[in-house]
Amino acid sequence: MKTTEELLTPVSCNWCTGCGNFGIWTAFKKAAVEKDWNNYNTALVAGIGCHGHILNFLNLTSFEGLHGRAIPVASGLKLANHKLNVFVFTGDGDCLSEGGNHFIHAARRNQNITVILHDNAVYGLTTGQTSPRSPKGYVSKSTPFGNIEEPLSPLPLALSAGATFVARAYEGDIEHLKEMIIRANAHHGFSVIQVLQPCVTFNHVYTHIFYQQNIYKLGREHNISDKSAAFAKAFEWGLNKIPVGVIYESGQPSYEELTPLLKTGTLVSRKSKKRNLDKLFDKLR
Amino acid sequence: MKTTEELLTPVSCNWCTGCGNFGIWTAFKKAAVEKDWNNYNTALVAGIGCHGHILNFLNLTSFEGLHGRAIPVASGLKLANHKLNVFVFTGDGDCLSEGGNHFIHAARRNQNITVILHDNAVYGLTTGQTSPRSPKGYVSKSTPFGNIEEPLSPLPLALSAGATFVARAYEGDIEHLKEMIIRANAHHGFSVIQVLQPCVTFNHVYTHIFYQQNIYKLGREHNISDKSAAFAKAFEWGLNKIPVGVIYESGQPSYEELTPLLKTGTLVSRKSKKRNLDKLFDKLR
Amino acid sequence: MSSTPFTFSMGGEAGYGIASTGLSFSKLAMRSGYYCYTYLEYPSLIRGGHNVFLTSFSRLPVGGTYRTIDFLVALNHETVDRHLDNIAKGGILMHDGTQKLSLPAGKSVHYIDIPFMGIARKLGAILLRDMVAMGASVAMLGGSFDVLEEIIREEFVKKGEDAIRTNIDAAKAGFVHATKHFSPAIRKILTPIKSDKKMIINGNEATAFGGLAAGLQFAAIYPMTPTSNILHVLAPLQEEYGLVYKQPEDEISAINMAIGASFAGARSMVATSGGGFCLMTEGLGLAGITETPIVIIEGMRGAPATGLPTWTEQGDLQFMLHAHQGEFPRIVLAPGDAEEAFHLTMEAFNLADRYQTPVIVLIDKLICESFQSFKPFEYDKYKIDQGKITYDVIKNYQRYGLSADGISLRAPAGTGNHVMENSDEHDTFGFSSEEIEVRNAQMKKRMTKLLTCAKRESTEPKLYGPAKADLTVVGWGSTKGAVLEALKELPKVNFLHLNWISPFPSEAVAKHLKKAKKLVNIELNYSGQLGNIIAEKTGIRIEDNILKCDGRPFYPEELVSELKKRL
Amino acid sequence: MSSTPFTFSMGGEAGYGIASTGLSFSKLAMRSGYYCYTYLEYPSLIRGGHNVFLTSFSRLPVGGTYRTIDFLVALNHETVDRHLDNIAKGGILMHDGTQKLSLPAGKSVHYIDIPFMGIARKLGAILLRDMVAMGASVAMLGGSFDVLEEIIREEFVKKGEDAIRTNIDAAKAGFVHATKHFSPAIRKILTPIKSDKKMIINGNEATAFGGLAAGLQFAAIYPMTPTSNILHVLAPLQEEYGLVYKQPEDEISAINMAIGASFAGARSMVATSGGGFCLMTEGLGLAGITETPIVIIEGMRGAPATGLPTWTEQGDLQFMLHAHQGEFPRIVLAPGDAEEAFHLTMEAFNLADRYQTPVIVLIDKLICESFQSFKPFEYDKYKIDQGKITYDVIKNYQRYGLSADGISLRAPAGTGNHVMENSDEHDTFGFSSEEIEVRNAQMKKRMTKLLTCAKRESTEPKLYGPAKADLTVVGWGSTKGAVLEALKELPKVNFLHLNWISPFPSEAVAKHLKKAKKLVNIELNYSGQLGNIIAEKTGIRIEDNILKCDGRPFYPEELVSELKKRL
Ligand SMILES: Cc1ncc(C[n+]2csc(CCOP(=O)(O)OP(=O)(O)O)c2C)c(N)n1
Ligand SMILES: Cc1ncc(C[n+]2csc(CCOP(=O)(O)OP(=O)(O)O)c2C)c(N)n1
Ligand code: SF4
Ligand code: SF4
Ligand SMILES: [Mg+2]
Ligand SMILES: [Mg+2]
Repeated sequence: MKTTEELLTPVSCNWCTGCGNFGIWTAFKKAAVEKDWNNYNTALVAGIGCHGHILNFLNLTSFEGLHGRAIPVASGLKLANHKLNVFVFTGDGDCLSEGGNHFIHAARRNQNITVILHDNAVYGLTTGQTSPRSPKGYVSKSTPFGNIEEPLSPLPLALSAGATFVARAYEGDIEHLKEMIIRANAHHGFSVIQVLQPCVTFNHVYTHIFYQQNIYKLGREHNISDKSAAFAKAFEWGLNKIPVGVIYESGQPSYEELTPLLKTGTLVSRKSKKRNLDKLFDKLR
Repeated sequence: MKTTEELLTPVSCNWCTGCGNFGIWTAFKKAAVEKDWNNYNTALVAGIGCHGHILNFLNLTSFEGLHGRAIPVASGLKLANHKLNVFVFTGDGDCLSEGGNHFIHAARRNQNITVILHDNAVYGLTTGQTSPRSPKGYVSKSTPFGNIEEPLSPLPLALSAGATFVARAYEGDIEHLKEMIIRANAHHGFSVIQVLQPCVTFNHVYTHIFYQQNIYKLGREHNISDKSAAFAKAFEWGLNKIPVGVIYESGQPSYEELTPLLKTGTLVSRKSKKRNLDKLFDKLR
Repeated sequence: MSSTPFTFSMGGEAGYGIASTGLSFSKLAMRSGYYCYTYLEYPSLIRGGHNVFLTSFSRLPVGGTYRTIDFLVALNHETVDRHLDNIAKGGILMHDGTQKLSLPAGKSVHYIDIPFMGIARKLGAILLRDMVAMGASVAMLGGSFDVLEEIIREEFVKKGEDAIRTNIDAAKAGFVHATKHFSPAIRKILTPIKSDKKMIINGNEATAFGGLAAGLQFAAIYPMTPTSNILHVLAPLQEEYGLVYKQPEDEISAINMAIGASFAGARSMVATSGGGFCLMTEGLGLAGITETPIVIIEGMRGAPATGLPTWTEQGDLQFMLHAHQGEFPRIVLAPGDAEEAFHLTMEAFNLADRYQTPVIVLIDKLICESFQSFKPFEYDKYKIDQGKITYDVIKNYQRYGLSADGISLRAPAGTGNHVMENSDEHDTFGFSSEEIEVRNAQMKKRMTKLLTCAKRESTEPKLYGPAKADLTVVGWGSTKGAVLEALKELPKVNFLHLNWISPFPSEAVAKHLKKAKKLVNIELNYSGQLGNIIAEKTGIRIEDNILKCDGRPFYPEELVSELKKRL
Repeated sequence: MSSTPFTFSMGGEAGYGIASTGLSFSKLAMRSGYYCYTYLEYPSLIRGGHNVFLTSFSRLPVGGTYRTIDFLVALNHETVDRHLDNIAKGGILMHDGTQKLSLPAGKSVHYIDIPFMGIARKLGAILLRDMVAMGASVAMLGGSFDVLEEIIREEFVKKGEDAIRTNIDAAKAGFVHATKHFSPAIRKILTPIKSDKKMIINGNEATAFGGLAAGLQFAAIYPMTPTSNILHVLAPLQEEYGLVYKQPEDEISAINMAIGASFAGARSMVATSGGGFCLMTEGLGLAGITETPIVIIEGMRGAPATGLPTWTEQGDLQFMLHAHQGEFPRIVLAPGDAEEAFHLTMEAFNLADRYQTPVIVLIDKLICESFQSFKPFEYDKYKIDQGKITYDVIKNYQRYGLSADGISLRAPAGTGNHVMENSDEHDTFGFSSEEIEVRNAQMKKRMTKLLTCAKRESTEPKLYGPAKADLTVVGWGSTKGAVLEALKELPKVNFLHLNWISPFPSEAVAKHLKKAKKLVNIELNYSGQLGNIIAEKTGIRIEDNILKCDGRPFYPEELVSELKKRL
């Protein structure tokens, strides 16, 4: 698209005022304009949650799937047409709870898709229950006496499973997030960006101020091809030490690159056609 | 149980001759006799696969569940009666493919159950398809041109998710495996043992000989409470460098220990009884 | 209509607490001596959409929500756009003139202009707007400010004295303003009257309480509209009532956890909606073949897929009967309102234990989230019955021993017995087996339990209204309320309401249908699923249907007019 | 029975390749000019259980497996224990005397003692045992060793010349031994005859090939008996035929991947069995509401849960019709044999595209894994029809535009159109909407597609046998073969076979049933599910049922005797 206006739809944005999803939306639109993502070259998939509403606000081809199942839809879409830029918008509940299995397996397969994880550390759309990202002790309707589980760290999980690009960004820093989205998309293989996204309505721990005070940008000293350094940074979390930026990137070939059939073009570029079975029938004698 | 004979059932063992499941069975029986695991204090849960048949050969209370779903059954069982030693017998397909989500979440919750992962790097019972543990290049009915996916490493995954005890053992070393089973069970929290289990019928890469030649025991120099060392060892795999032994153990309280209600006894020890709702109804005025 | 309740409604944008204002208003009506029914409409958004509540109240019990509004409070434009047409002739529309809502002239509606916004702003917070409106409304209805004050006090007790004060002030300001400026228009419709003790409850609470009464010990619930509130009720009560609530990673885990807990002997349940139930279908059959008692609460909403997440529908009925491959005994109950939800949930736990099989309690958004007032539920007679269970060591114990009624002796894990439960077909001990005789015996044993259940339990539908009628309405589940409201106007119509779906009371239904002069089937779905089941089970096809699946409930008025056409 | 095929069978412990021996034997029979049907029985174990194959062959097509065995080869004790009773009077039992199987005296069975083990051991490998037995059997049946040699050569070509040689030697040794010692007992029953060109195929292959012919581009299949073989067929053909087969992490992923691929415009399918289908139920409705074409192959097996993994059943029929919450159009086809599976799978892809909705092809273990010989399938007339699809940029494109037939213009992702597919209820553009009018329009649009389908496609059941009969058998799916075999003996019985289940051909079925003198419904399940559906759809309840759900198929003999009772 040429302008952010072209990316708008007739549907008006209905997130809560101050919601961190606005930053993600803005950064994505900017990236889309910068890279000219359009209805020929791009498709979006989202899960169910506040995050998923984003598809209604973007004039780009999209599929709103089931809660937790955005990634496999994106996997199939990418295999069928690997020329498309495929983005997944997913939530921490969607991606890490309901859809945890798909997340690790897409990472393992190293499919060339970009997962934008709207991490608000809460189940927003179902009115604020504790999510796998909520901190220990977190009080919500589902954990009125405080959460007794350790939060799940999505990036070490992705690294363990085989992701080849992992990054973290804060939605409030739109330029940085935009850069991350562009870099993740440029990467050949599975990329995930954990976007720190305040939910102003339900999460009063991970607020805008919390992130503004506690994030820091990874600098040159961080070697993004060193996996154990990556693990260390990916696990890092707490007061004044939430690193943002690219945490790991490596250059293995993607699943699509390794699939022999796709070397000569996309699957859908060979239109579906009736096949002759003579050879196969001959073997059945 | 007092003797391994007491542990037998009328059903005769039907694994292929030479199958690595025999070693797991034997080691488990030995551990059960040594620790007197019996029908008062122990319950087993298994998934579906060759591994799951083990329940038919053990005279211990057990539940054979669905493919991929042994862990949540064990989770519920443990929460209801946390005095029971709860063991899960699962396969690499069962645990890491179909059941991957439960595996990471049970690890995260740090529930005090022991997962015995029969890792034969293949789907045995469905006649030999590639599993998430099969090596890259692996040729099978499902990957006739060679597997293009990287195998999943279960132990780093468990560590990333929050497991507090991870170990690896080769089924051929029965004494060692028995020790691992006993230690895992003694641990207060989520424990997983990746058991290297040759499938003599379908996996001709990870054979008995392969493991005998390539495993080594972790010695004193490995600090089991050092998480980054643990990651390094958990990822280690290849010629002459497959470490076996306890890779990581840490002492966080288990989920059951953190659940306030369970401090005073098991859930089932308070028999189900009719409750009075007066107080609740009063609030509805 | 003479016996028609008075319907009060308030609408505004989401995020302003319309739902809790609705509950407060209902409590006020109730404490003033009235029965009420409060229905909520909101979109699947946290903010920005349109929210509305409708409370119909009367001296007599009210079972459904009316479409015709007697008194509407519009907090925004959308309320006017969407609901003006529903205001009764001579009804009241309260609004804030400074918002300049476009109020069509020529409508026979009394406009009451209250400066909500101005008053709220003066008191320090726009959010107080609803409270101002509430105070003004109570005044216009001749209600008691003391009762309102008491309710506000209770509602804000956790937020501290300051919050209580500001809210009372806001309500008071509205009350005073209305009394001062509109006293001639006041209708003495909420004046406190003497009446029986009542309570107000929605289906989610009723279900959760039913579980509590029945000795529920373990609940695994992944949030999903419209049943999330069940977990919100149970979670804080865990310690006091001695149960464990666990939020699982997904619904597959939920049902498998519940099965595991039940295997250990705990009374266990899950709750979800259609999408989550899809993920439970495999576990459902696991409970069936392993004969593990579990209770499943399924709250229907607009479908398929994500569908209409916050709207009601009765589209999952046939799915409940056939979910999972092959066949096993399942019990399906379909309460008609919160009170039935309470009783049938209690019963569900006994049934699950008695027949060692999964029991589904099928409700919908309308039941789950609508508040209805009832006399306090009577559950003295309820007794926990765990069925054939032992905690002793039994010689040669056989988990799946054969018996005439199909029910085997259950021993939980940890009792010293070698208990084996198995998802593979199995012999009487639980060991896997594929032999013809074993298979046939176990299959028959399991299916016999359903026959036993049909024999022992009273599954008959209930006939409301006159025994002889010109028209018999047939329905199930949540349509009960609206139909009963409609019947108040139609003395020659009766209503056959089913709340047991499996085992299906074929004979009783057939008997009633054959007696009927004229039949009409009423359902909130596209194809008339109960009608399909009746045809399957009795051979009787009810040709005439009143169906709807736009997410909205049936309204008594629309049913009256539909049914009148048939008389 | 005069026209009864000859039934040859061989049994032994699992892991000895009984299945592939069965296929070789069938090929031999076929190349000698006979039609055959080969049925396999094995437990859900890799080794240690009992395996058996039964091949019934005849000059005429054979559609099912007979229980009565004319010639049994027993490679172990269990074969004798389990199958001796099924040997025909005067039949042959070939065994190895050195194994000392307990062969009851007094049975009118000819015992042929061949030292399989000794001969195999002499040739260097016990595993050659089956080959020795095969050679001996061919000799005893008067078959041609040349044909056998040719088949062995082909089968072992990948294993190299050595393997070919040893196996041929083993077969030869058995052949020679039998000819030498038992020539008087030889029956000239496999003597090569001239006949039409034939092929032998099982349902899994037929389904996979149907997909290939129909231009299948993407298949995501998680292994599960009895359909795993579909993936085994497709995976090696990927490159040559230009499709992608992906083994997903689970069945949830499988169906969602297929939906994603279809969204991009690829013809996509999944295959599974009941348990995996449970996990797909949520995705099924996703395809329904998003109107994404996909083909689902569901191979039934003994249920519920893990059940009887390697045995057959028809227990999932009603589940297929009602899986997923709410309602959407679904097409359900139930082929009666491999040939129908081929054609209906091809058709399924066109239907999925034409009606933009999921199509289920329902088969079972019997169809999936039994080998049947047919004339080469005729598919010249098949044309790919992608329905209303565009690859152009359409101004103001609306994915869910309204139309009289309910079908909208589909544009795949990447075509330059803003295509939005949505699991939430949506407007014509695909944007989420909860408005009454939008909901009603979309719901109606989707459901109209099923009516359109019913109108445009020929869904009628097929009547086999005489138009007028004393007894009409009603059935669906895989019972076809056994019933048709039985009908050969029963000239006054006809058979109404359904292979379209949704949209259900209610009128056509009702017409046939009303004409019938006497009806009996035949199914491999506990409660007679087709009977239930017929009652639901037509109001006609077939009171008489022949049901079975012990994992075994119907045998023509048992049907003949059951049906005769009714004449
Ligand atoms: C199978 C299923 N289970 C549950 C739900 C209900 N549900 C909708 S959104 C949601 C969680 C949302 O959390 P998250 O993914 O973090 O998204 P957020 O709203 O925070 O952006 C849930 C549980 C559903 N739609 N489908
Ligand atoms: C839902 C479901 N999908 C698929 C299957 C078929 N199935 C049975 S066992 C198995 C895989 C077994 O692999 P693994 O877990 O590694 O066990 P192994 O046999 O190797 O011990 C599969 C796919 C099933 N039973 N249920
Ligand atoms: S609930 Fe939270 S995540 Fe959802 S829109 Fe509101 S602020 Fe955003
Ligand atoms: S197939 Fe492999 S895992 Fe299964 S029993 Fe045989 S050797 Fe063991
Ligand atoms: Mg979230
Ligand atoms: Mg395995």
